[in-house]
Formats: sequence, structure tokens, C-alpha cells
Amino acid sequence: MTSATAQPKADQTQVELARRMLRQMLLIRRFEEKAAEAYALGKIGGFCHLYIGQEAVAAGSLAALRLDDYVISSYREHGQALVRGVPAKAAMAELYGKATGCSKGKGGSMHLFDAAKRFMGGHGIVGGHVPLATGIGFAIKYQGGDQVCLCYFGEAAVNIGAFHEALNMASVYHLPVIFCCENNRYGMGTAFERVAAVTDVVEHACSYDMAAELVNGMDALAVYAATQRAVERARQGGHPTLLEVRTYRFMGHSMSDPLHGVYRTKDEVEEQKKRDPITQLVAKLKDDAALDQAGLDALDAEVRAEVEDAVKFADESPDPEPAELFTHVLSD
Amino acid sequence: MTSATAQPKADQTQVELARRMLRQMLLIRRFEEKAAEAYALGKIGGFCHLYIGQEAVAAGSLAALRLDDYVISSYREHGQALVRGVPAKAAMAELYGKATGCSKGKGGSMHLFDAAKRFMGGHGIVGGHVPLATGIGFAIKYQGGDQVCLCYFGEAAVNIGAFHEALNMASVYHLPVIFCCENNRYGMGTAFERVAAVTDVVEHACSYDMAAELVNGMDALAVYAATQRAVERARQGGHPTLLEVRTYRFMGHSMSDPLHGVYRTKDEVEEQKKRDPITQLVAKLKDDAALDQAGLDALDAEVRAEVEDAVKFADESPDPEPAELFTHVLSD
Amino acid sequence: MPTLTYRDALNQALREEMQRDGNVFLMGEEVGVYQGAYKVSRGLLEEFGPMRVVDTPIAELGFAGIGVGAAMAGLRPVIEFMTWNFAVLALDQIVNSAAKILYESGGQLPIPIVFRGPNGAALQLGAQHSQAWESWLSHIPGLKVVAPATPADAKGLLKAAIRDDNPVIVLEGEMLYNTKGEVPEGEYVVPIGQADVKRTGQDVTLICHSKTVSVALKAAEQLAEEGVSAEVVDLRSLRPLDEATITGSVAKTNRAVVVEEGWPHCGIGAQVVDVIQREAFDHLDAPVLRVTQADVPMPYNKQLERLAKPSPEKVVAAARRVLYLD
Amino acid sequence: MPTLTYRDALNQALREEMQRDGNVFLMGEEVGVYQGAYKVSRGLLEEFGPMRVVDTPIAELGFAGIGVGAAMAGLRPVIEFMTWNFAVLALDQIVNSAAKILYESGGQLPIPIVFRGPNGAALQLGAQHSQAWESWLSHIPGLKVVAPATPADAKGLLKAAIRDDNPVIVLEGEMLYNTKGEVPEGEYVVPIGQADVKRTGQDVTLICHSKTVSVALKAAEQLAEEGVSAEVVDLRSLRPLDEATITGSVAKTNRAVVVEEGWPHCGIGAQVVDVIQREAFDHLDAPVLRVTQADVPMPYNKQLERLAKPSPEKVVAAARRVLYLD
Ligand SMILES: Cc1ncc(C[n+]2csc(CCOP(=O)(O)OP(=O)(O)O)c2C)c(N)n1
Ligand SMILES: Cc1ncc(C[n+]2csc(CCOP(=O)(O)OP(=O)(O)O)c2C)c(N)n1
Ligand SMILES: [Mg+2]
Ligand SMILES: [Mg+2]
Repeated sequence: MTSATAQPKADQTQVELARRMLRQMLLIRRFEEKAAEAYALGKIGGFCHLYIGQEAVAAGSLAALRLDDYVISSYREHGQALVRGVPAKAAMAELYGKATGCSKGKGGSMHLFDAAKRFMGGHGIVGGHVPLATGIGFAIKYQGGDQVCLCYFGEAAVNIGAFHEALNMASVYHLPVIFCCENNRYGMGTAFERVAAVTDVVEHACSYDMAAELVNGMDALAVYAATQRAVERARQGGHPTLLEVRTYRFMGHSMSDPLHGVYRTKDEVEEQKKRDPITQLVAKLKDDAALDQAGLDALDAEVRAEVEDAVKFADESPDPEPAELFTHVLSD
Repeated sequence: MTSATAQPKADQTQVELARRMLRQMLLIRRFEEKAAEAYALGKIGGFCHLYIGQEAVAAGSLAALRLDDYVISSYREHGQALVRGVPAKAAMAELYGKATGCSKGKGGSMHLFDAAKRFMGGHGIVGGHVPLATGIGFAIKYQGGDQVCLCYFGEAAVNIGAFHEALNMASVYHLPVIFCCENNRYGMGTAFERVAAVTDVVEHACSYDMAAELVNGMDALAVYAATQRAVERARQGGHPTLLEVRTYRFMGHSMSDPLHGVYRTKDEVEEQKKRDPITQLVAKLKDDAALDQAGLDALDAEVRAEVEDAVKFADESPDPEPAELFTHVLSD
Repeated sequence: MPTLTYRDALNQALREEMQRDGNVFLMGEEVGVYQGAYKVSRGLLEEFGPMRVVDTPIAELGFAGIGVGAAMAGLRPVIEFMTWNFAVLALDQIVNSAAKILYESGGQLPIPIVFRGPNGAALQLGAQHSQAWESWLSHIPGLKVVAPATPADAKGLLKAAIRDDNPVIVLEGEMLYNTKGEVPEGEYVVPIGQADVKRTGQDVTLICHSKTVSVALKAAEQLAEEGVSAEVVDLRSLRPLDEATITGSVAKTNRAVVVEEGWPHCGIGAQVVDVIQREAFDHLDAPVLRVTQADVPMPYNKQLERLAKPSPEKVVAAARRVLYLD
Repeated sequence: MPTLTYRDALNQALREEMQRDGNVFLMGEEVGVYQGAYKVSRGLLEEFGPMRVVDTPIAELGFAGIGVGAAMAGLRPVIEFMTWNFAVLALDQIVNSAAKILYESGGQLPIPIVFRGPNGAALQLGAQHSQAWESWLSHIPGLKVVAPATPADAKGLLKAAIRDDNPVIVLEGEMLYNTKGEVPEGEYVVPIGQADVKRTGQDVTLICHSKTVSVALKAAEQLAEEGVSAEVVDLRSLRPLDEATITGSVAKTNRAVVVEEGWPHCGIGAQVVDVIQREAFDHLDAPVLRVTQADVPMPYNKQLERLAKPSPEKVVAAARRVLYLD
């Protein structure tokens, strides 16, 4: 895997990109921390899957996209939504189930949507949105556009049939789809090697004649570079790519699951935390003399304020009207 | 691909095996020809998928099995049922829907069953029986047996999710299953290369860390040898194998479909018929001086008589009693 | 008015809607090169090309999902299932994606998609290939479900389905594809949600849809010979149900028999019974009876299969019972 | 009698049946190392080892099929779905393999398998994770379907399901896992197909199952305060339905309300209504009314979700209507 220091000496654009990504990653981190607090207070309900530890994936990959590209994800999508430009207020309000949420309080944590930002959800059935991504890619080609569709899913989704049907068709039809597997090594409490005959997800690309790349998901710049190459292939020839991004989740599977427990050790989690993508990016920027402690503190303060605002907004927003129960079942 | 002549000079066992397989292949051929006639006369109804052209696959692979092994197949299973020992009478009567059929007339052409012969059906949903095969393999391992489960399916089934889920699990759990893909190049009217990104089915074995072999399906002895190797792996270590057997169907997809038509040319079919597995095996036996024309004629006459008997039996057998409509819904 | 087969009426609807709206495309197994397993898409590949008439691998879950994804991005897909039996594999996408995304997104993403194909038993296809799914599909909020019985309704309802901004399930009948009838040319759209009285009568209401319409009409003829005047209500739309037409007819006849191809337990007929007893309780002179497929997997044998299916005789017998004629 | 949670009652049933019969094994996501997503399988991996408590990949269709295959070869699998929502992906194996192989094979291959897991909405899990499938599953001949409401029934019905030679669907309730009740020790089997009168009454019959039993019981209490005596019939078994107990109760009370967690259109309640109006027509003094989930995908917001679900208040209101008290 590429280490951050293997990158060429950063030029100014690169530095700006890294700083922008750092801000996004900090925003995710602080947002998720507040979400955890609010969950503990009962202000957020249901399942709530945090993204802490995986921030470099969202920040790195989405930096390679244009605003008219499409993004779709699983239930672990807060981070990607925020980076994609869903306002923290609208995202937090959605977790609270409020009328001002990005899905009007009807979707919740697993179903963040923002059609204007081309953020196409937030889907809860493992693997279920992978064919949807292929379909969006199909529409792009049908309409003669040069956009791409970026689709996030966990490594456990590779074991389900929908993934295979969708990859085969994306390849057969030459669709501009980037399948971004966030391999955090566990699906709930199950280590990937216990349920997958082959644990290098990229191997599956061979069966579908698809480009593939294995990426260090703790390095935002590496994720960015790999995604850029995939975007290139997609825009130019409608060639799909399978990216396997190796990452780790620092929290439990969802707020109702334990942090480690029987399926992984506390030591392992602590060890992984040393690879914290934010710490690493900060170190790199400091190395490059592109950020000092004061700068970092200012950035963090800014982000914390944004999240505080979001929490306040969510707190003060109204629930949907009772009549909303019956709207949006059908479009009229 | 191995050609028949590449085999080592046949010893006596080999000759006997080849003669036995030839008889089975002739039995299938004559059985299917009669089934086509009976279908045209309206004595057989529904879908009826003939096996003509693929006989070497059933004969070759099943020769490698023991009587206590399990066999399971798709809707194109007449040939495998006959070779496995389902009496031609019981098979033909089933196509006629008669009470004496191997599924009591309730299953029909797509659902031949003979539990005593461990012939576990006859299944109509493409790919649907592949997980069943994995489950039978699981039961073998659970019970501590050394049997194997041999599962037949068409190449088009490789595009459906169930195939992938089943192969992964067979590998993860180390199950004694042989996945035998009869690649006859078409799924109904669709050439495989039009709908599969990768047309070498064996490639999929890589994603599941599975042994694989590509076999000439027009050569019964080659199929036998490859299956034997797979059986060995399965019996000894519970290692599954993916066999891709390249074959061709000389008839339409089912009795209600055209022989060629838009999706393949008449020329292509005629060209393929030159590879007729029966002609080839006859030629080999004659070459080896293990069969002469008189012997062949006698064999064919014997088989024709057997099939005539089966037709007569089916014709004269009664329909199930009306009360049978309500039996076997539940076991009591 | 031209006479067309049900198959050609569907073909005409597809062709006209594809001509009318460049966002409409057809996708499914064998729809292109092979011209459709049941030839509903004959000629469309030639006219519209492979981007709009798309052959798929055998991957029902996958291509149903592709359809929904394409709809999310602005297209109007028509997804053909070779038969609805195979669509059981695709239900996750129909139920969890197509029917829910509008609601989950708080109204942001309508899913204008049609899922269509033959439903119910044909002849001797055995248990796995002879299933009628109207009850399952009608159960789901977020879907509309139609089941045309005649060529004219086939054309009019398919056109309505394609123009609808919601996911619409179109249940066709393999045994109906060759049936003929008059079909209005050009613009002919049958609104979803309206039942159709296929025969008027006074003594008993026979409620049916799709293939059972002809069963009910034959029963009505036999009943007429016995001096019983039966009204035949073709539901056409199973979700939403046209409750007004149903209860209106029963308010007149005071008796009803519901005929369906599916299994009895929780069938669409049970829902119709629920509507009738709730909305027309005081009009009912007898319990509503149902004629359904026998509560068994479909047997292959021809005789058993015939016994398993609804028949005019069974409908006549049920009608006589609700009329207390026995 | 010991008091156990519903979860522990299920756990006890599994343990006892696995001890009793070496062919019984448990398979599903997170059932082993993780001790079950809802801890129903706690301790079983330790006691029975990884061959009998089998963790699977996320592959519902695949492992449901493995279960059926294993049953064909003589085992008695218990397949756990993390929730029934995900089982939608496995329906092909449940419907086309488990429920049909005995029939298709002319009686040769019984499929003694149990599919179990939580069904219906919990709290704020959103549209894709809050669905009740009793109507779909009950529709299928070849299956049995049970839905226990109490810890004792959970134990007794799961044991019956495991011993049954047919595919049995066990619908549990996530919201019930923590509820407590007395559970007979050891051998305690509740026969499939028998409803249970959970409270006797004279004026109106409330018919319910699973989570709606507590809803109906609360409604009955409220009704009692108004001087109305409600009988509460817990169906327990949804296929087969205990028609005798249902109609027997209605013959006494002459009025009924059916309460279910699922959607109204073709719900299990529609089938119950069909039975009542057919078998107890002359006893009915009012139409049967139903209380169901609102006919919408489940919203996430807590208030809306509460409005969407059946509640004692809604049941009381329906009961008052069938009693013409309003
Ligand atoms: C089809 C299906 N089965 C089971 C579940 C329950 N479930 C939710 S998330 C999850 C684990 C998924 O792991 P992975 O794909 O690696 O993503 P991660 O949670 O690690 O981001 C499971 C089993 C589900 N949502 N959908
Ligand atoms: C899930 C499913 N989809 C569609 C069908 C209809 N169908 C039956 S056979 C077939 C083609 C299968 O081709 P292949 O797997 O190559 O087997 P072959 O018929 O060539 O032996 C199709 C599409 C089906 N039975 N099941
Ligand atoms: Mg993971
Ligand atoms: Mg083929």
C-alpha cells in the first residue's frame, strides 16, 4: 500500500486539496461524535451506523467527483453525505427525524437523500443499492452524459448475489460506475475471512473483466488519486472500476452494538487507531509545513461550531406534521 | 481441449467403461427423440428441454460417482436422470404426467426425482438448485460421510446471484460439491458472450479459491477423467470443484422454441453436429477395435427396445387419481 | 376498430409510448434479439435499437435494480420479467427500492417504472412456473397493480402504467397473449383504479380479473341458461381497488362470488371480501364466496392441473350457493 | 414455573431440540461467535460447536437454499434470518424449493426445516427494516406459519416447528424478545394450528397475534372500563388458521375486530375476515373491522411511526364501531 510519505512533494493545489479534505474529515468526526451523544440521549433512534475511522474514504474519493456526478451508498453514509455537500444541519435534523431533515424526517440515519446534490441515498439492504448504482450508470450512458456514479458498500456486501449481478452488467453494458468497497474487515461481528473464500475483494474484478485497484483507505490522498484514475476510465470509455479501499471502523457496527467484544479485541482497535486517517493527514500537512497547530485548532473550532449549529438546528426543528404519514407514498 | 485420440491406449476397464457410456448416451438420444415425438403428439405437455448433443456430459461425469453420491440438476435433466438409473419407464411416464412416473406425475419434465437413486431433481428456477447442492454437501460433511454432490447447471446460471452465494459458501465450509457447468453457449436465445463480461466460466473459481477445470464436453472419457479428479478432491478433503464442460445443444432451448432462428445459424448447428459425442465415441471404440458395426447395431436395437417399452408403459399408465391433487402438500 | 391480439396490443402500447417519450426503454431477458420470450417486444429492437431494447443476463434482482436506478436518474424503464415466477428473485428491488424510495427520500425521488410480464399458470408448466402473484404485489404500499383481461385493456393500462410517475406492476396472462379483441387506435389510455363491468346483471356479482374474466363470463352464460342474471365486474386494477364499483354492484345484486387464479389464503379475493362485507354489509344476503386455485402447488398432470384451476363450473356452483339454489 | 424472557424461551427450545436430535442445527448471520444479533442463540456455539451453530456470509438466498438442501439430505435445519426484512431476498428458496419439493417429487422428499427471525417493526428502523410478512408467507401452500406472542408459546411453537416434517415459518417479534412470562420446563410443545383465547369475553372478539396480542389485551382492559367485555383470540398459527376457534368466538360475541401489524391490502386480517363472514355469517351483527399498519412504508420519525402502528386506542375505536357505540 502507498504510504502518505510516498507522495511527491506537495504543490499548492495538492495542499489546498489536502486542507479541504482535512476539514471534511474533521467535520465528519465531530458530527459523528455529536450523533453518538444525541443517540445516548435518545434524541436519535433506530439504527445509527457511525463512520469514525473511515473519513479518508469519503473525503478522498468524493474530491475526485464533479457536482453533476452521482453518489449512492449504504446505511453507513453520514460521512459521504456531508462531504457531498448535504448541509450538516439537514443531515443532523434527519437523524433526529425532524421535518427539516434532508429526507423530511421520514428516512432517518440509514436513508439520507439529497437529490439536488445527486446524493441518491442511504440504503439499508446490504448490497441492494449496488444494482441501483449500475442503473444510474445506465441512465448516464443512455442520456449521453459524461458523469459517473460512485457507489459505496462494505466488504460483506461482496458475498451477496446482487453485487455480482450488478458488476457483471456494469461491465457488459460498459457503464461509468465506480464500485467503491470500503473494506473495514468486519460485517457486524463477522470477520471477512470467516465468510469469504477470497479476502482480496479486488479479485472479483477478474470475473467481470473490470479494472480494479487496492487502496490504503487511511490515506485520503491515495484514495483521491485512485478514484481519479477510476473517474477517468469511467468518463472516457464508460469503463467501470472496482476499488477496494482498506479501512477500519473505530466504533461498533451501530450504536446498539459493542465496540469490540467477542469478534475483535480491544488491542486490535487500539492498534488500528494509530492509523487514524485524520492524525495521518494532519501529520502530513504539518510535515509539508502547510498547517500548524494554531491552524488546526482554528479549523477544528470552525467545524465544531458548524456541528453545534447543526445540533441546535435539529433540536429546535419541528417534527413532521401528522398528515405527512400519508404523503409521498405515491407521486401525484 | 483434449481430443479423444489423445487418451492412452485403452485397457479393458476403459473399454468397458466406454461401452457402458455409449449405451447410456444412446439411451438418452433415443429417449429424447421419442420424447420429441410424444410432445408433437400432445402426449407430453408444458416445457420439455431436450439433452440431445450433451449426452457425453451426463454419461462421462456420472461414471465417476458412487451409488451413494448425490446428483441434482436443472430442468434439462432427462439425460442425467437416465444415466443415474432412473428407469426409462418411470422417466417417460413422468413426462406423460402419469401416476407411474418417477414423481407420480406431479413433477413433469422439469422435476424428475428419484430419492432412492439420490437423484434430487429437476429444478426450474435458473441457479436455484445450486445452493441446494451446497446444502447437500453440507449435510454430507455434517454426517461425516465421504459422498459427493454433483450439481449440473447451464452457463447462463453463472450470471445469477445464487450461483455466487453458493460457490462462496461451498468453499468457506469446505464442502464436497462438484459444480458442473454445462456450457452449451446459449441461454435460450442469448449467446453467453452477449450477457457475460467473462466467458470462461472457470474464471469464477478464482474468486472462490476453488479448483477448476475446463473440459471438452463432447468427449465422454475426458468428462469422466475430469470428474474423477474432482470427486477425489471432494472425497478426500471436502474441496469443491468448478467444472466447465464445453458442449452444445443440437435442439431448440425447449420443445416450444426454434432450433436456430435469429440467435444462431443453421450452419453453426450443422457444424457442431459434426462433433456429435455419440459419433465420436463410436469412432473411438471402433478405432480401438472394441466395437464393430454389428455390435453398435445390436446396442442401438437394445436401447430402442428399452425406449419403446418406456413409451408403451407411459402410454398405458393411468393418470393420478383426482385425490392426488391434495396429497404431498404437507408431509404427515 | 382494428382487431388485435392481446400480445399485439401490448406491443402497440410499448411502441407508441417509446415513440412518444425518448426516456422510455424496455429491458429484460430475451426482449431484443429473440423478440421476446412471448414475442410481446417483436420488432422493437429493430425500431429503437439496443440502447432502448436491452437484453439482460439471467439476473432478475440485478436488472430490476438497474431499472430502479435508471428511474432515479430520470428515465422511465419498462422491465419485462420472462414470467412473474422469476420476479420472486427481484422482490427486494421492487419492494425495498421501487416502492420505498419516494417515501424514504421525503418526496424527492419519484420512481416511474413499469414491471411487467405473464402471471399465473399456463398449461402444465409445473409448480415453480405456475404461480399467480397478485396478492403479494398488491400488499405493498408504494406500488400500483393492474391486470388487464382484454386486448383493449392491455393497451390502455400499459400506456397508463408507462405514463404513471409511480412503480406500476402489470400482470399479463400467458394464456391471454393469443386472445383477440377490438383495440382503439393511437391514444387510448385506461385510467388505473377503475374496474369495468364486463356484463350487467341483477342476481349475483361475479368479481374477477385477468384470465378469470373469461371464466366468469362463461359462468354467467351458464347461469343465464338457468335463469340467473349475473353481473361480471372486472377489477382491472388490483391496487388501488375500485371499491365504489364493487360495492355498487353488490348493493344491487346482494350476492357476490370472487374468482381469482391465485391461492386462497390471503389472496386478493380475501381483500375484496373484506371490502364488500365492510362497505356493503347491510346489502349482503349471503356470505361472499370465493373460487381460487386449489390450495396446493400446481401439479404437472393435465387432469390434476385442470382440477386445481378456477373453472366456470366452480363459479356456477358458488353462485348457486350464494343464491341458496342448492 | 420459571419466568423467562421470550428470547430465553426461544433459546431454551433451540437448546433442548439440539440436545434431543443430532440432526438439528442452526445457521444464519451472527448466530455463532456474536451469539445472535438479538442473542437468541446465546451459548449455543459453545455447547454444540461450529458444525451445528453455523455463521454465514450475508447471503440470505444462498443460506436459505443450503438449509433446504441439507433437509433434502436428512438434516433438520433451523435457519435464522437476522430479520424477516432480509428474507425477502430468500423467498425463492422458501417458496420454490422448501414449499414445493415434496409435492413436485410426488411425496419423496419431505423438507423438515424452520425459518425463523424477528418480523414486523421495532422502533424507528425506517421503511426497509420495519415490515411484517405474515400475509406473504401464509399465502403459500406447503408452508406452515406460526407467530408466538408469549414466552411460553415461543418455546412451545418453536419446538413444534423443529419437530414438524414440513417447512415451518416462525415469526418472532424484536419488541417481544425482552418480554417475560412463565414458561413450562422441559417437554412443552404447542401444537401448530391451534389458536389460544388469551382473555374471555362476551361482547366482541378481538383477533390478534404476535405483538398485537398485547395491543388487543390493553384494548380489552380499556373496553372493560367502559363495560364492554372483549374476548381476545391469539391466532398463534397463521397457516393453518384455527377456523373453529375464530368462528366459535364470533358465534358467541357476534362482532369482531382483527388486529395485525402488517399492511391492510391482502393482509392476514383479510383472510380472517373471509373466514368469519363465510363461516359465521348468520352470527354477525356488524361488519368485521380491521386495525392494521397504516397503508404506507414505515416512516422513521417517532411520532409518525407511532401513528402508523396499531394501538389500543385504534382497537377500542374499532370495537366501539362494531358495537355501534358511536
Ligand atoms: C441483506 C441484508 N442482510 C443483513 C443485513 C443486516 N446487516 C446490516 S449491516 C450488516 C453488515 C454489513 O457489513 P459490511 O457490508 O462490511 O459494511 P459495514 O457495516 O462494515 O460498513 C448486516 C449483516 C442487512 N441490512 N441486509
Ligand atoms: C430465474 C430464472 N429466470 C429465467 C428463467 C427462464 N429460463 C429458463 S431456462 C433459461 C436459459 C438458461 O440457460 P442455461 O443456464 O445456459 O441452461 P441451458 O438451457 O442452456 O441448459 C431461461 C432464461 C428461469 N427458469 N429462471
Ligand atoms: Mg465491513
Ligand atoms: Mg446454456
